[in-house]
Amino acid sequence: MNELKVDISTLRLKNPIMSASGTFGFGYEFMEYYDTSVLGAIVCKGISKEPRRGNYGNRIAEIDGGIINSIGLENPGISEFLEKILPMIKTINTAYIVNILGSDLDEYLYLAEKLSELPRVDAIEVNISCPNVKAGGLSFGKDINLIKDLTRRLRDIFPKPIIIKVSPDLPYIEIAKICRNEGIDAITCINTIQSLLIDVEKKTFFFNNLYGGLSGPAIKPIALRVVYQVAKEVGIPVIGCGGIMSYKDAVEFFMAGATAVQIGTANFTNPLSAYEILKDLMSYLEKNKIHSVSELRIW
Amino acid sequence: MNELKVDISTLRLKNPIMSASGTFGFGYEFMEYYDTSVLGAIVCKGISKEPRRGNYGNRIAEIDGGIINSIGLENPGISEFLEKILPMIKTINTAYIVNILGSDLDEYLYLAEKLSELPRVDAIEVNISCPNVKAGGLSFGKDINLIKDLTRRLRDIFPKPIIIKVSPDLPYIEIAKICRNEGIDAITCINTIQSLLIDVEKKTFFFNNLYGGLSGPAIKPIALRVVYQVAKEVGIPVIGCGGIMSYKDAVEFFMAGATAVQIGTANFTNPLSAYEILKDLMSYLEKNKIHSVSELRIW
Amino acid sequence: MTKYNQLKVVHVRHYKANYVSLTLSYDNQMEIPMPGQFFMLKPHNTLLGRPISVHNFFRILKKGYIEFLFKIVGKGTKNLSELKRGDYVSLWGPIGNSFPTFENKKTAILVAGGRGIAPLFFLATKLFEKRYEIHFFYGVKKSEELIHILRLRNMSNKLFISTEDGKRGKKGLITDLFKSAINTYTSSLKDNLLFHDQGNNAVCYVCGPDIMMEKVCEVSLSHKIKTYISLESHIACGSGVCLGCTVESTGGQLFHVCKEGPVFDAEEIYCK
Amino acid sequence: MTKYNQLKVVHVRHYKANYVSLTLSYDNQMEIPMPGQFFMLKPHNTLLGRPISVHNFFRILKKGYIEFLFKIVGKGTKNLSELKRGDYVSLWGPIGNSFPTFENKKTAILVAGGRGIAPLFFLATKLFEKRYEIHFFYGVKKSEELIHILRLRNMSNKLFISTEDGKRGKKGLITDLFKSAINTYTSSLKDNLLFHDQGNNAVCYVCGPDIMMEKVCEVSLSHKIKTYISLESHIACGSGVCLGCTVESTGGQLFHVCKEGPVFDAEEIYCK
Ligand SMILES: Cc1cc2nc3c(=O)[nH]c(=O)nc-3n(C[C@H](O)[C@H](O)[C@H](O)COP(=O)(O)OP(=O)(O)OC[C@H]3O[C@@H](n4cnc5c(N)ncnc54)[C@H](O)[C@@H]3O)c2cc1C
Ligand SMILES: Cc1cc2nc3c(=O)[nH]c(=O)nc-3n(C[C@H](O)[C@H](O)[C@H](O)COP(=O)(O)OP(=O)(O)OC[C@H]3O[C@@H](n4cnc5c(N)ncnc54)[C@H](O)[C@@H]3O)c2cc1C
Ligand SMILES: Cc1cc2nc3c(=O)[nH]c(=O)nc-3n(C[C@H](O)[C@H](O)[C@H](O)COP(=O)(O)O)c2cc1C
Ligand SMILES: Cc1cc2nc3c(=O)[nH]c(=O)nc-3n(C[C@H](O)[C@H](O)[C@H](O)COP(=O)(O)O)c2cc1C
Ligand code: FES
Ligand code: FES
Repeated sequence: MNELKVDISTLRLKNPIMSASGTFGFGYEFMEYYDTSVLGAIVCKGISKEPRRGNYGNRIAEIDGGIINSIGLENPGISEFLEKILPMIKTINTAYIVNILGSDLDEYLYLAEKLSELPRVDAIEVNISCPNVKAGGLSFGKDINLIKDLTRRLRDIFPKPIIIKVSPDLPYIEIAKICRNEGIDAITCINTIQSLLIDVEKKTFFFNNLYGGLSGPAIKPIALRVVYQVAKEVGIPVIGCGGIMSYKDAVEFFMAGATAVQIGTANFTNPLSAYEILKDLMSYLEKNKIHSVSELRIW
Repeated sequence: MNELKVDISTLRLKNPIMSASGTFGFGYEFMEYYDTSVLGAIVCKGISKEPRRGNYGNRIAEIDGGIINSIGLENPGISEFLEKILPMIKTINTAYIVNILGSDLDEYLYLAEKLSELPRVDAIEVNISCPNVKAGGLSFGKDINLIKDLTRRLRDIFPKPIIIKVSPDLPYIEIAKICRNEGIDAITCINTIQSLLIDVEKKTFFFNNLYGGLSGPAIKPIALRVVYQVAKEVGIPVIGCGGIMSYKDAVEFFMAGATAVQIGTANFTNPLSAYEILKDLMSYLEKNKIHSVSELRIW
Repeated sequence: MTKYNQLKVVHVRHYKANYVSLTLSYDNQMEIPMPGQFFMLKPHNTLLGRPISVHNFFRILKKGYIEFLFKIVGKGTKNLSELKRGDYVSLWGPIGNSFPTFENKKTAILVAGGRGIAPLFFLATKLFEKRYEIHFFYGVKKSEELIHILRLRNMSNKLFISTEDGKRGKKGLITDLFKSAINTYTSSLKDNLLFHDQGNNAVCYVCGPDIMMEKVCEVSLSHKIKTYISLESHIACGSGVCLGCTVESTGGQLFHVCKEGPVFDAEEIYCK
Repeated sequence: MTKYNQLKVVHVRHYKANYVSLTLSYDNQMEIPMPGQFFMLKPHNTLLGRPISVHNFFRILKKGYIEFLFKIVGKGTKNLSELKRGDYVSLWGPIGNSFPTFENKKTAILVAGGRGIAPLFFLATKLFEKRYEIHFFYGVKKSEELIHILRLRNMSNKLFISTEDGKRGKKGLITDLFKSAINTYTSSLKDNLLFHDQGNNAVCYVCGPDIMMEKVCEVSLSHKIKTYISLESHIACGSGVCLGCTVESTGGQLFHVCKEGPVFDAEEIYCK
C-alpha cells in the first residue's frame, strides 16, 4: 500500500481516494458499513458560519445516468461543527478536509480563520461552485476579482493546504490560473452542474429553489475534460470528481491527470463504494505493476 | 393542427418540432422512414466553406444516459451543398434552416452571403459552439467581441431569420444579450457539451481530436436550465434542444420557455423519433385542450 | 453487525394490482428489523436504491427471513419485481426508527391506505403477539388490491375495509370510514375499550398517501389519540448523508425521513 | 416499403460460447435483405441500436423469416439475448450494400473469423443456390465457437477449419491456414479450379477481426484474387445521418460503413 500515497502539497494522503463533500456526511455515518479511516481523506459536508436549514420541498431526483440535488447547503454551522462534530470524528484515522461555503468574502474568511488552528483539520476545500444556493455559490465563483481577493486572503490566513472547488459552470481555467498564482494547493474538479428539472404532471419546477446540481455517471466525461484542462493547461494539482462509480472510472481520472479523486454519488448507489473502489484500484495497480497512480497519466 | 404554428420572427413554422443539426443529414435521408415534410423545420448538418473530411479515428461512443460524438464537422462544403444537395430537398415541403460553421469571421460571413438569396433557405443557424473542431467552435464563441462583430455583420448581410446556437460551455447569457441587441431572431440552446473520453484498456484518449460533445438524456436538465435562463433573463426566442427523447421532454422545454424544439440524438435511437414526438405532442395538446405550445410556459 | 448485504431471494409472489412480495433469506449478522423500519433495495437498472418497508420478519428453524411487499409504480420497482428465486438483491438496512409501543396502551388503531399495508401488517403481527386489541382500518382504490384479509381478520378485534370501487367492504374512502367509526365509538360507545381514559389507552398508527394520513390524523388528534405516521420522501442514500429526504411539518420544520423517521409523532408534523 | 419496424421473435437459440441466434417473423412490406447487409436492433437498455448482420433469410409457406446470429459481448447484445419467443424487437434495415457476386466468377473463397460467420454463412447459402464452388475457411479461438459445421460442409467443396485451442480442425490461426492453403493451391495445383486464369475466376469474401482481415487480404490480393471484406465501426444511426461510422483506408481515405459499406473492395481499404 506504500505506493498508494499521494501528496496534496504538504498533506500526505495514504491513498488517493477521498469522499466528496455532501455525499459522506461527516465521516462517522458510514462507520456502520466500514471503517472510513481506510480512505485517503474524508471531505465533509459544506459548512457555513450560521446553521443553514437548506431548501424546502423536493431535494433529490434521479434522472437517466445521474441524480440532481437541491439540498441548499443544510448544515449545523461552524460552531456546532467545532463543538459537536469534530469530537465525534476524533477516532477516524485519516486526513480530514473541511468543505466551506460562504455567502460573501467575509464569511469564507471567517470560516477559514476558525479552522486554521485545529490540528484535526488537515485542509480546507472551498466551495465556490454550488449551483443551488442563492449566494456564495456560482454567482460568487463567476466574479473573477472576488476570486483573486478570496484566494489571496485565504492564503494569508490558512497555513495548511487550501483546495478550491470549481465546476464547468465557472470560468475554471481562469480561476485555476489565479489559484496557481496565489499559491492555492489544489483544485477539485468538478462540483455538480447547474440543472433545471420540471415536473410535467404538476406543471411546476421540481425544486423550490429552481436549480439543482447534476452528478453521477452523466457528468463523468465533462468532469474528465475539466480535470485534463486544469491539470494540463494550468499545471496545478487536481482532485478529480464527478461520476466515479468504479475503480475504472477512477483510473480514467488518473489518466486524465488527477492527483487524487473523490467519490460522490456512488456512495448512494452502494454505501461501500468508496471502500470497494479503493480495494479494486489497489488490485488493478498491483496486477499492472504500477507503483503510483501518477504513472497512469497519459499525457 | 392550426394551433401548432409558431413564429421565429418572420418565419412561420407549421409546428414547433425541428430536427437538430448533424442528426438528420440533409432531410432526405429519413424519407426512407417517413415524409420529413411533416416537421416544422429541418436543420441540416453544419456547412463550411470548403469541404471538410471530419475527424479520423473513433467518432461516436455511447455512455450512461448519452452519446459523445467527435465528427469534426464532416461536410461537402457550400458549393456542393448548393449544387447537389439543395436540389435534392426541393420536394421537402417544410422550412429549411441551414446550419453554418466557419473557422473565422470571414468564413461565417461568406457562408451567410452565399445563402442569403436562396428562396429554399428559410433561415440560418450559426454554430459557434462546436466542441470538437480546432477552430470556429467554442474558441470562437468565447470571444465576446468577435460575437458582437459577427452578429452585427450577419444581420447586415442576411435578411431572413438568423439563429445563433450556443452551449453551456459559452457565456451564453452574455452572448444572448448581444444577439438580442443586434437583432438576431432566436437562440438555439444547446449544442453538445464538451467532453473527454478515455479508453482505459488502450490507455489513450478515445477520440483522435481529444474532445467530443455530449448529447442525449444526460444533458437535458442542463439544456432546460439554459433555455429557461436565456428565455427568461434575456427575453429572446429560444429553440430548445438537448436530450429530447419523447413528447414529454418536449413539453418540459416549452414549460421552461422554448418557442420551438429540436430533436437530435433521439433520431439515432429510433429513426421515427421526430415524427412520433410531433404526433404525441399533438395528442397531448388536444387532450389537455391547449391551443398553442406557448401556453405551456410555466413562468 | 452488517448493514449492507446481498441477500438471496427465496420466494417471490405476484399479487393482483401489481403488488409483489419478496422474501429473502436473512443474515444473522444483520440487525433484527422492527415494524416501521425500511431497507434500501437496489434495482439493477437504477442509480439509487429504493426504500421498501419491512413487511414481515420470521424464523423457520432458527433461520431468519425477511419479507417485503411493494407495488410496481416505476422502473425501480418493476426491476425488483423481476427477481427470481435464487437471485441476490443488494440492500442496506434496517433504516430509521420504528413504531413505538407502550406498556400502558394496549389498544391499537391501525389505518392503512393502499401500499401502507406493507409496514402496518408487520406492526399488526407484533402487536398481536403482544396481545394488543387491534382495530384495523384498511382502504384501497380497487378491491383487487386488498391483501392478507384473512390474516388481518384473525389478528384484529375489528377489521374495517373500504374500497373505492365498492366491491368489498364499504364503498368510499378509508378516511370517511375511519371518521364515522371513531365518532360512533366516542359518542355511543363511550365505554368501549378504545376510549376510556379519553383515548389515553389507545395508540393510532397510520400509513398511506399523504392526504389520507393528514385526514386520519385530523380525526385521531382531535380525539386526543396518540398517533404515529410513517412518511415517505425521496430517499437517495438511506444512510443519513445526503440530506435529501426531508419532509416539512405544517409549521415549516424540516425532518429527515431516513434519520428522524420514517415514523413520526403526528403532532410533530401536523401541529406546529 | 417499411424500413423501421417491430418484429416478433419466433425462435431464440443459445449456442455455446455466448452465441445467440434470433429468428424474427419478417414483414413483407420490408425490403428483402441480401448477404452482407445488416439491421440495427434496438436493445431496451441502450440509447443506440446495435448493428447485426443478416445471418439468414428464408420463407416457410410464403412467410418470410430473418435470422440474426450474434455474440454476447456487452450490455446491448446481452439485452438482446434475453428476448423470448413472442417478444417484439424494434429494428431498422436492411442497411448498407451487400457482397457482390459475378456471373463469370463461380469460385468463391469465404474466410470467416469468429462471429464473422454471421454474414458469410448467409452468403454461402446464396452462393450455393447459385451453384458456386465454395471454399470455406473458418477460424475460431475455442472449438466450442464453431457453428453450423455440418451445413457448411454440405455447401462447401472444401471446408477448412482452424481453432486456437486445437480441439477441432487445424490448431492455430485461420490466417496461417489460409496462407498455406492458397500457396499450396497456387504452387502445386496450378490447374485447380480455383486458380486458372490467375485467380480471375475466384472471388474472396472475408469477415472477421480487423487484423485477421488484413492478413487474409494481404495473401489474397498478392494472388490477384478479387477480395471483399465486411468492416465494422461504431454505428450510431445506421441511417447515414450521423457520420459516425467511418473507417480509414491505409491511404487515409474515410468511408462510412453504413453508407459505402459494410462491404468494401479490399483494394479500396488496404491499397491506397
Ligand atoms: C420509508 C419508505 C418506505 C416505503 N415502503 C414501501 C413499501 O413497503 N412498499 C411500497 O410499495 N412502496 C414503499 N415505498 C415507496 C417506494 O419506495 C417507491 O414506490 C419506489 O421508490 C418507487 O420507485 P420506482 O423506481 O418504481 O418509481 P420511480 O420511477 O422512481 O417513480 C415513480 C413515481 O413515484 C414517485 N416517487 C418515487 N419515489 C418516491 C418517493 N420516495 N416519494 C414520493 N414519490 C416517489 C416518482 O416521482 C414518480 O412519480 C416506501 C417509501 C419510503 C420513503
Ligand atoms: C455492420 C456490422 C455488422 C455486425 N454484425 C454482427 C453480427 O452479425 N454478429 C455479431 O455478433 N456482431 C456483429 N457486429 C458487432 C456488434 O454490432 C457489436 O458486437 C455490438 O454492437 C456490441 O454491442 P454491446 O452493447 O453488446 O457491446 P458494448 O457494450 O457496446 O461494447 C462491448 C465492446 O465492444 C466494443 N464495440 C462495440 N461496438 C463496436 C463496434 N461497432 N465496433 C468495434 N467495437 C465495438 C466496445 O468498444 C466494447 O469494447 C456487427 C457490427 C457491425 C458494425
Ligand atoms: C447530495 C449532494 C450534496 C452535495 N453537497 C456538497 C457540498 O456541500 N459541498 C460541495 O462542495 N459539494 C457538494 N456536492 C457535490 C459533490 O461533492 C461532487 O462534487 C459532485 O456530486 C460530483 O461528484 P459525483 O458525480 O461523484 O457525485 C454534493 C453532491 C450531492 C449529490
Ligand atoms: C453526431 C452529431 C453531430 C452533430 N453535428 C452538429 C452540427 O454539425 N452542427 C451543430 O450545430 N450541432 C451539431 N450537433 C449538435 C446537435 O444539433 C444538438 O445540439 C445536440 O446533439 C443536443 O441535442 P440532443 O441531445 O437532442 O442530441 C451534432 C450532434 C450529434 C450527436
Ligand atoms: S436519504 Fe440521504 S439523508 Fe436521508
Ligand atoms: S452510423 Fe450514422 S452515418 Fe453511419
